Amino acid sequence: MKPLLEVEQLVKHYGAHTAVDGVDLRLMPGQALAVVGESGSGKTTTARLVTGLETSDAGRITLGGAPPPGPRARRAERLAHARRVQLVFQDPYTSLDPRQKIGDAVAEVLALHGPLRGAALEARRDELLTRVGLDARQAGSRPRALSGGQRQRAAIARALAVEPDLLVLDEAVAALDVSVQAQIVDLLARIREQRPIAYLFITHDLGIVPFLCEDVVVMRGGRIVESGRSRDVLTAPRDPYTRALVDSVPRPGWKPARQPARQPARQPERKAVTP
Amino acid sequence: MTAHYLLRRALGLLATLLAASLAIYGGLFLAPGDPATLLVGGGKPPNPALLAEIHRQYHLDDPFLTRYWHWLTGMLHGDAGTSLAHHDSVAHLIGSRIGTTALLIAYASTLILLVGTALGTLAGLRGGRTATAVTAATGTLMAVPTFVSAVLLIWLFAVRLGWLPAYGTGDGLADRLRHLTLPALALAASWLAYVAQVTRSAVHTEQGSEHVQTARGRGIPERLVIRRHVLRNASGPILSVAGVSVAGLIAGSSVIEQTFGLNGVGALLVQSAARQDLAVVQALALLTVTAFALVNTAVDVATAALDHRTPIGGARP
Amino acid sequence: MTTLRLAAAVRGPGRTGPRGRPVPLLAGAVVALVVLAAALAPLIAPHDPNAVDPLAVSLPPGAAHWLGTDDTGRDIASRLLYGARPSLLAPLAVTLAAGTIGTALAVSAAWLGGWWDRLVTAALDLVFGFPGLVLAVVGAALFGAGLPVAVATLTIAYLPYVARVVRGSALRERHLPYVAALRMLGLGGARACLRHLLPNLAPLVLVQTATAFGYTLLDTAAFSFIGLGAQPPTAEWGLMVAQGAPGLLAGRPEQALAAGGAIVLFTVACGLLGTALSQRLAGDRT
Amino acid sequence: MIPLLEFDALRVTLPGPRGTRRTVIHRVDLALAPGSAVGLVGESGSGKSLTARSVLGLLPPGARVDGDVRFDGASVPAMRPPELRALRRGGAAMVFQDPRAHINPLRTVGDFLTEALVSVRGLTRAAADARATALLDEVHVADAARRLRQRPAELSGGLLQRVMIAAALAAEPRLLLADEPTTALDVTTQAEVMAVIDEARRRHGLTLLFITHDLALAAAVCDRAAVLYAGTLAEELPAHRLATGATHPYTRALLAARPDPTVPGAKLRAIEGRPLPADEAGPGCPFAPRCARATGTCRTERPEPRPSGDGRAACHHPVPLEGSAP
Repeated sequence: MKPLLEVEQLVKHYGAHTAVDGVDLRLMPGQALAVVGESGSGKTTTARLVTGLETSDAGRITLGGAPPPGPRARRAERLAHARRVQLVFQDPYTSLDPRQKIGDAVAEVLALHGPLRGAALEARRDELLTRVGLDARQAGSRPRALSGGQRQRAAIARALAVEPDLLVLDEAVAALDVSVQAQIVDLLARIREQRPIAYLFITHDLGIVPFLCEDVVVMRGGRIVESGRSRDVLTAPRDPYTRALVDSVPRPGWKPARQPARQPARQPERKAVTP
Repeated sequence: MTAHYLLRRALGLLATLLAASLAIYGGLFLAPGDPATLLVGGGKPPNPALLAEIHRQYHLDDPFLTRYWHWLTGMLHGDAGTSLAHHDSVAHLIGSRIGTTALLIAYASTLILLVGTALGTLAGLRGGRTATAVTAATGTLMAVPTFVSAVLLIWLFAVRLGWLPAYGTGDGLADRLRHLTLPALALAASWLAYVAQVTRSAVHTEQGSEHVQTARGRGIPERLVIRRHVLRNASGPILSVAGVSVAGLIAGSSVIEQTFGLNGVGALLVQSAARQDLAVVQALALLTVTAFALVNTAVDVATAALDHRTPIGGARP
Repeated sequence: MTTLRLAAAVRGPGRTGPRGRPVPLLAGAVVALVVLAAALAPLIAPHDPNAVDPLAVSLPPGAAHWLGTDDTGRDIASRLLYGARPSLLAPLAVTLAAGTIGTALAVSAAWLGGWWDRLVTAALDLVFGFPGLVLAVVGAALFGAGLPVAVATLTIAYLPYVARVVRGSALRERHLPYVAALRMLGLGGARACLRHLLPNLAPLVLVQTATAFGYTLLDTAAFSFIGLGAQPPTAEWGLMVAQGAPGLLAGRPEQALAAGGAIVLFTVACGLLGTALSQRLAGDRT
Repeated sequence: MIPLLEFDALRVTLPGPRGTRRTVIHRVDLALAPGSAVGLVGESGSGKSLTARSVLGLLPPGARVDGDVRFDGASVPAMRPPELRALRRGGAAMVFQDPRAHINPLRTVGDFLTEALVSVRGLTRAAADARATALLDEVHVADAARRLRQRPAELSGGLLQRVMIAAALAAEPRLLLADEPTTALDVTTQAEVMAVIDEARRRHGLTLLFITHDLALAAAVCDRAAVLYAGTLAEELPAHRLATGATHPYTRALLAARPDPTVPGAKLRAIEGRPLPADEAGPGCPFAPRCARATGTCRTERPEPRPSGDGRAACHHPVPLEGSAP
């Protein structure tokens, strides 16, 4: 089987800072891979590069046989790329157009990508909303009227409307309450049971990874320091940084400890903005 | 505050002034007809000999950039040409009037900075009814245009009460200040209200900020909280708005001088515009824009010095 | 931050009135009344505003002339009613033009970025370096005095007031995840910009132009007052204050006070209405 | 033993629109023995932060407090300004989620640390500087002398939070209130900051009220854990019994939503619905709409806290513990 996503030696600089520094990734169709890292690890930049929201400085991305289209791509190319990958953002409050009813948001995408119109389109829209656990009657609600979890469900429904091969989840549950986080993780797991879809799950939260992804890569300072099966990485980390990360996840019997021997992260210390 | 920052600000200022001077000079050629006709001023029927003389005097037949350069270097040497309406050198016209305008603006600035910030600070610290009263009063004051304040002040203090003179400049500093009191009040009124409002809101914001609450929560004496945390942190916005208002006075002085019959450069600008006396208008426009830009730059630099977080240097959104 | 400060710097912040419904309601009533009076001036004005009556010069207020007559015997009340027309229409024209052009410049600059953004920003900065009134005075010197020149120059002067704030906001909005999400979903740039981004900016544009209206009203009146705006014998409020000023010393302050009062009343009402509007729209967003 | 801090049927209402009042805390009963550490756990809208703020009298304007909060036997709501100032100066200190907002950005870290020492305790500048350096050493900030000259913007979130902790320790308080002190930090930094808090608490014998949304974190650093839901104390029990001894269905649900990721085969179980904000809670048990065990009583009658398992639970139908009678 051919991989869905292949990333080779990806590099991205922001000025003097190197956000992504030679990342290799491989994702098979239907696979769920977590990218774990702390702030400054380059995980979000990697997601933005894969989705084509930013362009890399070096390296190669192949998604469903094609590279992400550039900013001046033609309509057909854009639509084809949209059906290959979709993105769910961290903040459900800003990832939906605040003036657009959530039903219209889904319908707009359906109309753009498919032949459905009229009643058939509405039926499909309601089906998508129900699938993510929303009430079809909520189609007429604006994001403001929904809770954080409901908004995130709407964002997922909108992404699913194009039936993408890959869903990139950029800290998609980080802003939610613990009990709602579980709902969304649960929903994502069930969606994957129903139809083949691959996940690239970007998160800082190692503790939630094994409940959604069978595989994980750990990033630090723009590089991948460890990769493997989620359970193995959690129970027997090989890299010292991964071990520090695992040891920092609170769980029964855990005690916080200072780790003076730990190497400082490559992420530069905050600089004062002096004129 | 680094030398690099200051240099960047200075270069920015220079670029602005250069572009502004180009716009002011170039405007002459946007107007319909022969610029020489405009330079004659007053809309008199043009005399061919005079036109030719003007073409020669103003190098109107040279390429545009040459003409502009000639004009600009002249300006920098204090040679702003001749006013055809006044039959006098522009430099002399301005030189004899600028003292009055400078005194008026200084007077009004003092009023704004002292009364405006004091009023705003009081309202911001007291809150409650004081704040409501100050907000309502300043809100109304801001809607009163300068010339209406002038008319009201003249009517009340000069006509009804007879306390202060309504017209003229006076002799000697004390008398001049007495004559300038009503004009300065009229000029300062709406800006004073504006500065008071911004000050109130800046102080109020700091009062409610979490670091001020923390300082109070730690039991720091109230006067220290107010001085070191509230006023110190509110000073940035207050300073910048005060600077902007001082810059705004430069423009407002035209209206005030016209109303109170003051013989300053503001009135000269308006009268020259009415007579289409272009040489004077160009020189004064450049002077005003320079003063405006200088004040704005000075304020930005001072704000940056006060608050190391804001790299205002050309920080465009 | 900088944009907001500078926007406010052009003339001032929104005015905050006491809380509660009655204030915006009252302000709305005043605005509606003035607009209605301007529209119906020919029907309700008791006299021809320009009819000179040498036999009724400088009359005090009375039954025939509610606010008295000016020094050429024209009815002040009628002039006040007719004067509302240019006094309101000129700033309205400035506001609409500056609002439309400013928004178009700002949104295109923020959306397209690159050299166009740099050019627009530099041009706006340059215009911002000229105090509005000085720009208008230069305009009058070049093209002659009159309301059309005043409207044109003030439009240019107010472009940065609208455009800088809108551009800043458009830039922020453009970087919100929903815009990226729409692009990812395959929406074209024009559609994402015009159908999604622009409507989200509309409240801000509305508030900004509504606030600008108050300031442009004051500026056009000031411009007419110094003799470079509306020309005699037009009835216009700023000009009326100037024509009534000598009356102050002669014990006939009615004309100056009435015209000045009309300006202040209308501006305060507009300001209060604008504040109420912006509070309402701000509440809508969250 | 007299508790150092005691919430006695605490109820807090805030002014709502048009003269109405919103209840943001319905009922919290909790006692902290001197030297103990209690974790107050809840999701958004549970009122956990406001509960902590009520200890220092830092509630929003217009707040009305019923019931009582007692510090060392003295009622905080009844305190007059001088007593309240004394309490904030030396009795209790607070560490916040966002240290950046709570430290004046224009002044140096040294100013922040020494200000209270000089103006409240009357130390000389030099003595205050020495004390500040010692405090930074104590919270394991390296290169203290340089840090004192820096401004908040130059420090990372983790360092700044340690500065905040140092400032809290400077007041030599008896009670430390920590309101989500590590939520904004990376996990490795979180572990270090929690270790610093834990160490300081043991060394100074402080009583700790630790506010968090993370049950496992609370269990790790506290003696007892209290779970809040919609402004009501749902359950309170010894922290080490949290994983196995919880009887309130909400506590159980929270635990199931965040299972131990290192246990092979652990399954994540979600409950439907969203956390109810306190002011939307009806007359019954606020958790009833999301609870599988709810009955008619739960929807109409608010449960009182009563002994359950090893602690207390406010529940009509607590989950029976394995090995005990139903």
